[in-house]
Amino acid sequence: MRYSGFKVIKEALTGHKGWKPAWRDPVPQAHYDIIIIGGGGHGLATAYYLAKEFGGKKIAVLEKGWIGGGNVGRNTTIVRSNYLLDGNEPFYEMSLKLWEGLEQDFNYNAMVSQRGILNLIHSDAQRDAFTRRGNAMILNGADAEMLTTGQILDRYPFLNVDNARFPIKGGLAQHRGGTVRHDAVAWGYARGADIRGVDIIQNCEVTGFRIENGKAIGVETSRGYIGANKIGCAVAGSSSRLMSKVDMQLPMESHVLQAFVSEGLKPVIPGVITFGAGHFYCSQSDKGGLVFGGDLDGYNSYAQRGNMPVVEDVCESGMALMPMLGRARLLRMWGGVMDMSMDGSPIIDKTHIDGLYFNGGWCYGGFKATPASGYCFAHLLARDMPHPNATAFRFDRFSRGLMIDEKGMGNQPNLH
Amino acid sequence: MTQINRITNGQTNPDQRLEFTFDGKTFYGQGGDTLASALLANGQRLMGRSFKYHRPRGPLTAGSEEPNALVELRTGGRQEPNTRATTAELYDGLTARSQNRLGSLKFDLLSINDRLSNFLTAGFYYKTFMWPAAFWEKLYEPIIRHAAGLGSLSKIDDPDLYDKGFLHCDQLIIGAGPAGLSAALVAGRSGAQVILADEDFRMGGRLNSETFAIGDQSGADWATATVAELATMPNVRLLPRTTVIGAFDHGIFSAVERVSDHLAVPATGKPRQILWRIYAKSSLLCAGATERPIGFENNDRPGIMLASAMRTYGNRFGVAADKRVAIFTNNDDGHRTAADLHAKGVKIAAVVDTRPDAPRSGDYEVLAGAQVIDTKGRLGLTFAEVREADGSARTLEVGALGMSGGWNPNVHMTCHQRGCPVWNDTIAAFAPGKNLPVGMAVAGAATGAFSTAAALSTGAKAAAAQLRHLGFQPKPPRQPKTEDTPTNVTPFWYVQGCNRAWLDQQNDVTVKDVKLAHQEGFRSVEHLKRYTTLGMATDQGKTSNMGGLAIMAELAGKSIPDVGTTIFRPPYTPTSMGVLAGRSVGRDFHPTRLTPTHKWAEEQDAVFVEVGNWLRAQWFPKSGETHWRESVDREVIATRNSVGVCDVTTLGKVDVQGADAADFLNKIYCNGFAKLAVGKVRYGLMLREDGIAMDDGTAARMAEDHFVVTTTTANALPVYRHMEFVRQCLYPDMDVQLISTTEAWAQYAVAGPNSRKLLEKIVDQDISNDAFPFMACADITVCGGLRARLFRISFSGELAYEIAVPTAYGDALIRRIMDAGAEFDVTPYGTEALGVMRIEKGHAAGNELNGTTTAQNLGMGRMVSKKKDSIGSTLSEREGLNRPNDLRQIGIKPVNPADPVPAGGHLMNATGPVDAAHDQGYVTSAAYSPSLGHMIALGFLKDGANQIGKRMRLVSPLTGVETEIEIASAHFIDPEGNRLRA
Amino acid sequence: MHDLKPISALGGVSDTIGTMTITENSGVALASVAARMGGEVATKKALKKLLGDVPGPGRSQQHDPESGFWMGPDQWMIGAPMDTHELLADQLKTLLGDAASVTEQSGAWVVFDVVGAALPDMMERLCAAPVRTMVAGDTQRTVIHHLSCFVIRQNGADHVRILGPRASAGSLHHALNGAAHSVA
Amino acid sequence: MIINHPLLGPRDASEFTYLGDAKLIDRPDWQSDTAAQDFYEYGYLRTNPAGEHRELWFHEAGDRSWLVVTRNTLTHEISAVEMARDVARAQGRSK
Repeated sequence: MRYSGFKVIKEALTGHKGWKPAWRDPVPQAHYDIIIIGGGGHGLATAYYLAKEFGGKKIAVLEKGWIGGGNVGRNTTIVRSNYLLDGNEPFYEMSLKLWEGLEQDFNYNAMVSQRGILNLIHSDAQRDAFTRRGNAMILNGADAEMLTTGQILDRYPFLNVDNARFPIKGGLAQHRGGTVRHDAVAWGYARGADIRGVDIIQNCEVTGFRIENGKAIGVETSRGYIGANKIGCAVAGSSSRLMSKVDMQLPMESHVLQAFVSEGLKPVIPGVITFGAGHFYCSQSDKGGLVFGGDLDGYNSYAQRGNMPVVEDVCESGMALMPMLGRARLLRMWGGVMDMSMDGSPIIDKTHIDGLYFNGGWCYGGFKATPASGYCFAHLLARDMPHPNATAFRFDRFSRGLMIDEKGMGNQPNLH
Repeated sequence: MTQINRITNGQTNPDQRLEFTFDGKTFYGQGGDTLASALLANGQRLMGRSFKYHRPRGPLTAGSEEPNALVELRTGGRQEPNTRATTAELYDGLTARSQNRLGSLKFDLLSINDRLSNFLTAGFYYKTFMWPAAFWEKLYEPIIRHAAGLGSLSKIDDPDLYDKGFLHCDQLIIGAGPAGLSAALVAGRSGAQVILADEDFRMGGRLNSETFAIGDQSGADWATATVAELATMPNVRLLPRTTVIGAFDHGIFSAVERVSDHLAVPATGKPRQILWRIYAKSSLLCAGATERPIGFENNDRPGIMLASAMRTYGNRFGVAADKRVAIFTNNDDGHRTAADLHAKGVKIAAVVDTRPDAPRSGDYEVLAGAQVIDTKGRLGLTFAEVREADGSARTLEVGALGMSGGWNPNVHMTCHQRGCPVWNDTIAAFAPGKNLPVGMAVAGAATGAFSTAAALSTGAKAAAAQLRHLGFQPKPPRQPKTEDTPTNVTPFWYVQGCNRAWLDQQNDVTVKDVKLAHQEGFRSVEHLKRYTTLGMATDQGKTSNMGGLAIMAELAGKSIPDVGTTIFRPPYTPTSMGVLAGRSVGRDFHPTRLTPTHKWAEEQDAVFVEVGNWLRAQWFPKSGETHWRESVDREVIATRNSVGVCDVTTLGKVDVQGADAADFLNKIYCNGFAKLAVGKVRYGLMLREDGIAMDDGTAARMAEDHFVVTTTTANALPVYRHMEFVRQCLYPDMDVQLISTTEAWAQYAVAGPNSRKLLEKIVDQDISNDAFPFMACADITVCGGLRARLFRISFSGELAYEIAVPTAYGDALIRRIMDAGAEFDVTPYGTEALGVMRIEKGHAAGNELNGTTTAQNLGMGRMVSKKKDSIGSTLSEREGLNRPNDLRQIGIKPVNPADPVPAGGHLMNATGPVDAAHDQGYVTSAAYSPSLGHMIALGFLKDGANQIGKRMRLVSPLTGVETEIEIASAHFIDPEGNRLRA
Repeated sequence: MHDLKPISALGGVSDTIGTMTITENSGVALASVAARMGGEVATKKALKKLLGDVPGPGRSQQHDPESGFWMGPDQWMIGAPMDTHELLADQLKTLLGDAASVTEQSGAWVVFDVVGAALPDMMERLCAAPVRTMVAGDTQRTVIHHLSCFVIRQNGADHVRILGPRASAGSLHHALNGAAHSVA
Repeated sequence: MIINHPLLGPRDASEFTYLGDAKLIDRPDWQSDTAAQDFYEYGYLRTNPAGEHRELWFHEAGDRSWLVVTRNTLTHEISAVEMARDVARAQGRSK
């Protein structure tokens, strides 16, 4: 069923009788060509592109709970491609381009809103670093603009300038960045994949892999054994847990990242804004809530909740930047479990087991990467070779000394 | 306007007449009123508009769970959107405005949405607004955004102060209703440290809203007396107006005390609110319960409210919701409201009870087995349509209707660590489950025991049990006689066949929306919430979630517990961001660190710059200098030609002592230190274990067993932490002692050809080149005996020293240096000149040590000793860090001396395309060199060591620069180092 | 003898706010003592002689002229009157020899004496140290307004001494005064 | 969170700085034939358990001790806290 304004009107006039389930609820088949483990954004996107772009047949997505219940529904909805390093920037720019055409592509309004993202600068060293980054973005075909404090205040007149501990000295803007309605991304991909024949199987937890002479041939699940020619794992937050079932140790730790939303407010913050002298980034949703976040709690955790010190730290930064926020109220806080990799960059690669493929280690980058991650993982699964924009995301980069370390923090995951 | 609906005085104070305005109109209320009770007293039922359809709304509740009666309170910088009129304590001069309307509250142009509601069903926006793509940001979204949102921020800085505080207790009691008060009595008398917190400004909870007695006094009087007794106990801390917002790990709670929100303006120097962090050995949740509405057509009109709220307005505030009211209930509790209001002379049109066997509860009509099926009234309820048991229709003319669908225990805090509530059939609601937060127990209505007697006894028992566990000997008192009626409820969620029956009144989620979501396959609770926005409003679903669950259960043919519940997250009620930030705002966001010369530098009109938390002099403008470059160029030239002085105190200093001090430094530095002679300084490069450069600095050997290590300003803390890690975790038996002395010593660089001459006038010892050569260090004295340290090291490349004295003497020393140096025209220089000179000399700094560069990249590959084990040495040998064409640090100068060479620019070959694929390197630091008369820069270039002299392009498309440059040695000045050895 | 004049971080400022008096105490000389490996016993013996007793974890020993508190495992901070003990570090080194490492710390810290009836109310607006239940000599290093400080319960019933990083003396003083105003 | 410091008793976790897996104590021998592989695994691979985790915390705003904390990553429950120096010695580390 195709969605459109006309369809909405027609249904409204005929009692909404015609709406069908957005995706089927199929029984698992005995065998699939490709199984994707994880019904989150990346897993669903992978299945969608496999079916749509790579002629994939007999594809299943196995989700232990309900699709979109993980980080795709627990983030601050920001999309951008303002990365510095060669290993990353082309990939994230590819992702941003996919976002730009996504809704028409999968016929679902995910509210991709290119309201622009702004990284504030508070010191000369920061300006040098952001200049290098902005140039790297442009050289990679992305957009970037260096704004003066005056230009910034024209758009954000409420920023603290006269009483600031760390005065704003400019900012690096990417106007094509913005936000996306996160849940709708999962639902849109799910619906698009379902229409193309992908079986989306919820409440189906993978409990083990079946390996025969070095080749993965299927998975044990809470709904029985399911065979497959190829198995792709995309279970951000649970990667180590899943891969431990084949005795793999991963170069990552799981950390909780909290996110926050305020009560609904009339439009006040036009774009996405990121504080450069503290941990705070913020945008305003179409519903009116200020969606904001900050730093990791900092300790390994699989509990989807955090503690107060980080909440207070984030609000301190928010108030330091926008003193008007004192009168706004924090409505809800929640935590997502991040695969924090050892260099802050992801992995899209084959494993040492034939037929078993891995996608994870997204740190904070997961949501904005969803389309490209799905596309490149689909490429790897379908063609057995990495997509040109994802050649650096390999397991062996650590043993070979080819880290992709945007922040320059080294092998300490909670600093990325 | 008179208070036409003020029937008695309840617990408000008629002698305290408070004037306030709502939408510019003046009203009067009484002390003890909330904004909502005062407006209702004045016959003002209409207080807000709903989020989506802009339906007219009045208060649904009398508490913090209120979805409808949200206002903008106060004005200017104190304007506070989405404030619940039902909890806003009335004060004289209060001003409030209705919100989320286009036009007036009565005539909201956006109420057109209500007419279009059939098109605006759950999730409709996911299915349209997609063509043409560009229209989303330009057309659709702006319209949606401006219709959406509730109240508005002023965009003015919040002028108020917020405090944070820390409390410790044996027992934290959350909620001061009957259960909490009776618990507090037991705990208080046991001598334990007790904190009793309640969100209301008047403790007592439901007792203030009910009429029944406790012993021989009214419930409210018993509460007052109990609070009075507790107030006399030194070990009991009463926190009214305090909401416990969350239960966190290991017995830590956060609570917000609204110290001044009941005042027009906080007293001078006093906070508006306090965020308490409470460390509780045990906690007792006595949060009570919340009544449920019932779903029926148009159940959202002003005047329709929870029966318990109607009772609160009547009993506590002495306000009738209207002169004629009806009750719609599925349980006995609904009848209480009728009885209480009837006793106060309010006309009870009828009690509509869904149960065929409904009891008679008073001298008014009870319609057993009947249902309210629809209502009328554009801006407020006028008629309720009733279907009687026999099917006949009946119209009640009423201005208010109380709904009683049973009660939900307030289990929220039990879920904050992801505990799950369990279904309880007798009360037809979820009650606290097993895995509560550590140290928490629950008592009273929050457990589902709804009678007052149960509250008193469970409160006392639970408190006693916890206290015994903590080693106290509590004595549970004899409980006074009081109301003990059993809960009698027959689940009834919504009237069959209704469509526009509101579940979530703020977000306008109706029964129809839930059915549609189910039809479209959004069948998990999480999907339902996210697709319909049910329970996502500012009331966090306190009155709406259950209804949604019940309907889903019916549609799925499952029981409610099988469908599941939604986990509640902190905060319990929305919390102002101001109080979460506390005092760390504005200039106090982070502490400021001042150098020993700060006072003196201010006298020199220095311009300061933030370096981490430090404030450092950036340059020292002289009169007549109009541009910072003039000052900086002068400082550089003066230093290179004669002598300059710069405060370098901010560099981290670590005192390393012990028999194994040298071996220890051998571990943390990649180059060797074991053989460093006493009285000598050596440059050291520190690697991370992953082989990447971490920090650099110098280590001075003051004695066999004593080194003074310096770090960069930025890395002082992480490097110290790293050194302690190596000491305690890797080499626990090394005899090494560490302590930071960064702030203990004032340290100044004295640089330039005349630096020795200058210092000779101050230092008491011989510092001639022979006695004190390059890289020498010593404990010395200055000015006739003050202990000091002298290091002959040079960042500028000139003959230079760093001299250190105890911080208290820093001010005196800088003044003495300036006096002694007058004959050499000694010039103070700031961080800018420092930066220029280090670039001229090719010294790496923060911009080069950016966390991705190796010793190789920095041209120091040979420093990494292969003869010993040091942190990072093994992993630094990985192939990827040792490729022949790796980046190398180089110098850059413009071919045309007038051209700029901006930092952050990228290096491209002289010809060929300009894109990422052809990127050859980048510029890390750049400056104008007054010594050379043109800009110079440091950068990293592929195979840089072999590119010296090469012509390339420096491009910075971001800033619109493309310059022809030449690759040079990074050592622009005195590459042989003759000057610093002079 | 040199003629350089030392100055304290805030010039010995003293404010009275409500019942609270907050005074910068510029008269304290400080030096840290860390026992060398194998020198633990000798160090403690010497400190016992110097202070009367060796403070354990979370404790300080208030004694004249020298006093001291525990900083970390086998590490103590010793304080004494500046006018008589400006060379405290040297004096301690002489006393301890190779048994311990001694480091001058006088310049690293700003010292505030906080005295007054509202002391517990004020302190609970500043840090997590349980000042209400701390007894004389109890010492806690904790965080005040992002600054790592030592909070020492003095003998006087309503007196704590706070040591904070000297470079941030102004920020710390501002925080102390702010809290005093809140409870005044 | 609250960390029960072996010497100082219960202290707010916000006084501490987190490093990670306590395996970081077991720094490999640089002269072993497998040093390259050993250091790679030491530096980069983590079991990252969903359950009990032994991890390193530094009492930055306290006594500057490194601690080994045994904490459940699902519930955050802390079952043991030890001085890292003692742990290191017990695991045979010396000079």
